Amino acid sequence: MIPGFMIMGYIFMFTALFGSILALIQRDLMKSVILIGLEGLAVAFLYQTLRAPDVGITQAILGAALLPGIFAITVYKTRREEE
Amino acid sequence: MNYENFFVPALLVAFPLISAICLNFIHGKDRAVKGFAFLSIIVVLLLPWITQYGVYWFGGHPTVENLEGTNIMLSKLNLAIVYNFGIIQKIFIALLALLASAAILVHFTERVSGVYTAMIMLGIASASAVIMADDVFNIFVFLEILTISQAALVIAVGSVRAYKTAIKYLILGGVAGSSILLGIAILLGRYGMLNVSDLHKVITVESQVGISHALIVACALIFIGWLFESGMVPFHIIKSDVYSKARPSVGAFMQTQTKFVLVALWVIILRLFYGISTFNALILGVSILSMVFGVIMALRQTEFTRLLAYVAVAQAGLVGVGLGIATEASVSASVFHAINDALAMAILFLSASIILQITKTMDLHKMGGLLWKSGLVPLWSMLGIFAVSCMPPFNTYQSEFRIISAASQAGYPELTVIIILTSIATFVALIKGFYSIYLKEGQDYLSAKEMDRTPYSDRTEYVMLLLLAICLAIGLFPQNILQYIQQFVSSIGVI
Amino acid sequence: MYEKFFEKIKQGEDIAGAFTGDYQMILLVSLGVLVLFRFFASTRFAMAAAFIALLVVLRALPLVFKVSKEHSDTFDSMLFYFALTIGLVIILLGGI
Amino acid sequence: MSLETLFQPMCFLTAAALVVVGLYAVIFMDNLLKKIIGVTLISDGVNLVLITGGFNKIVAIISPEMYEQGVKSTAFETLTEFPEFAAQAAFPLPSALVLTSIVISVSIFAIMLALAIRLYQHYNSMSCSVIFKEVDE
Repeated sequence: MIPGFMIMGYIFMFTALFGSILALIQRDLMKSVILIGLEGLAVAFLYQTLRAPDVGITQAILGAALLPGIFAITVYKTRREEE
Repeated sequence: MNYENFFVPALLVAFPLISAICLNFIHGKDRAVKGFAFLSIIVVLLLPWITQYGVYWFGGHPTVENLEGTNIMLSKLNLAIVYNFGIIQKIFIALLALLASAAILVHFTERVSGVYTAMIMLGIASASAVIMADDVFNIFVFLEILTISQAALVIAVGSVRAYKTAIKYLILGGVAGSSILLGIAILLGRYGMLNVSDLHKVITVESQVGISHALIVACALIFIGWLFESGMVPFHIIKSDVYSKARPSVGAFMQTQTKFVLVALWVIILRLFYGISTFNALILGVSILSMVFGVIMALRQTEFTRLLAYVAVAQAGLVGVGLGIATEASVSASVFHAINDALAMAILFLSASIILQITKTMDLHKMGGLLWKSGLVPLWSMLGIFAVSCMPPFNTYQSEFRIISAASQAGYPELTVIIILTSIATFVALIKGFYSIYLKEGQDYLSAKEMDRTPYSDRTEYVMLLLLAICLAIGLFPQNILQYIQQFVSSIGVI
Repeated sequence: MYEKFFEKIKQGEDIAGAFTGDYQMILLVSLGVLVLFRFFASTRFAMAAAFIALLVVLRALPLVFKVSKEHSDTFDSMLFYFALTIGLVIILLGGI
Repeated sequence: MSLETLFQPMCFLTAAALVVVGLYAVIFMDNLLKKIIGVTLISDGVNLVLITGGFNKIVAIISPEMYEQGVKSTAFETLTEFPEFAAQAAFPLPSALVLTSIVISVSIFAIMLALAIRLYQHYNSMSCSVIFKEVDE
């Protein structure tokens, strides 16, 4: 019987990978910033399933909230569409 | 309080970090910044000389003995971060502090920027941590901080070209830093430890059976990080760009950092990966390429700081040649050359700083005729050119002569030809720059009569004189430093 | 070859530096081939190979302008050489 | 091979894929923001490699059987629940390393993005082919 946290882990891996690929193929930069936040969050939960909860919390704050925030400010200050 | 054990090596890293944080906070209050900067310069200059030699264990955890009933391979295991502080480290850190204080003092005039001084302090702290640390992850952390501080010093210039250089440097630095971290992750996953001495013992035991593929991949990844930090061949363009876009006095400081980090990081990767057969040949090839390309590009430049930057890159390549030959004589000669050449290049960068103050430009086509306008500076910079291109009474002659003789003894007679031609080409490039700045005639600003009133900083000239005196002293009595370097090289134990 | 240099003189470029750089390139290529073949093959073969390399280089003169064209500050070329190096280093060290 | 034993290799594969995608973005994407996103992906992937290496005692400082013996030796007799805990616990060193490296990388990205805004204000474009075009000023 496969433990539940491993199923969650597979889902998070899938989310991280496809979030990153989708973020790179977006033309709209705001969408790609949101997808980067999704990827950071998925990696944070993946840290949690890999028995490193402290790193998970830090990654959730820095990688999933602060970093997309700075990216969003950058997109807001520059242009939104990729030329 | 126990004063005997107060000046530990960790203070050499901790003090500049603390002072950088304080300077950041008091940015804007000019007099406070000035006083604090002056104080921290004095302390930073003094600290290497009063720190005790020896090994420093963070947290007071020295080593643990073999645990009963477990299968730990080592008889002794370091538990925390370890710093080594010997005579070579003392020389390196003292020179770094000297050039950093020169970089601060040259711009110590009306308004002193707190953040700018803080970044130079950060540079001292990170470079001295890389020089002393015996722990792979600590080195990664401080290499990243070094990248940030160098980029910040480039940003401080404030032009769009500087921003472009800085963002290129940061992106490449981020990728190269990640490459180092991936190499560390592979080492950690395979051996479960981070201390270089412990890893050295384990890898020595393991390599009697055979070199594993994981070790080779880790070597390749950390080697790429070494290439970036030392400005070897694919990164010589961005490294010279960074030197030339920063202020010339900061350029003098940054090339010193690069040369010392090159040597320190090389010692660590050699201790880890000496078993791989093509490792030394790879370092030798990369160094020859960066030496030759650096000097060729120096010949083609029309901007004086860029010319000096490419010469600095080429001299770093010369240091790498000695390290790649990897005999005891060649390695000690090239560690000696790293020290000498950092001093000699600093003279030229500081003269560029004076020229920038006078003419406000660095383009060689727009300069000329400064010979009788700038006091005795042409004489000092001519002596500096002699020092960089390895002329006899100076210190670089001693070290380059030793590199050449070590190369021919080690069975690379072809290398000697390339090294000699490189130093000739360096001389040609620098004389070309000297001619364009001081001797060429017919520029508009000479007739405008503004030149007579343009002041330049006396302090820079004094620092140049001090550096020249050190160069001459080392050149006349090379054995005084070389004996310590030979002890250091034989203490590495794998050459 | 003389004409190529003459064109560059007309464009106002510095020629003394270019000559020195060219000698450097010739020496680098021929001596580099010499060292490589001396270590991986016999000495006699190495001398022949170095001679051939010298001839090839002399036909392709002037090399300096090509080299300095590759050393541009554009980000693309930097990243290209970076990617090239990652591959080459792993191959040369004998992994994979 | 069940999904359970494949979990750790799959994590390694995800990390490798993140690094490869990031490298692709850094080398081939034209937009400056996408290049920076590529650097974040690379650093995420490398951190994931470190954490995954610490999971499940793949870190081989001690062989597992000898570890069990050591844990069951007389030194740990009083700690009754300790062997069970030690058999499940992750290696703690990578967590400490990753914390540091996350903080450093976020600070680097903040500087990069600030520079990107400045460059956009000057060139009015985020495209690398416009910004890094070689022009003699």
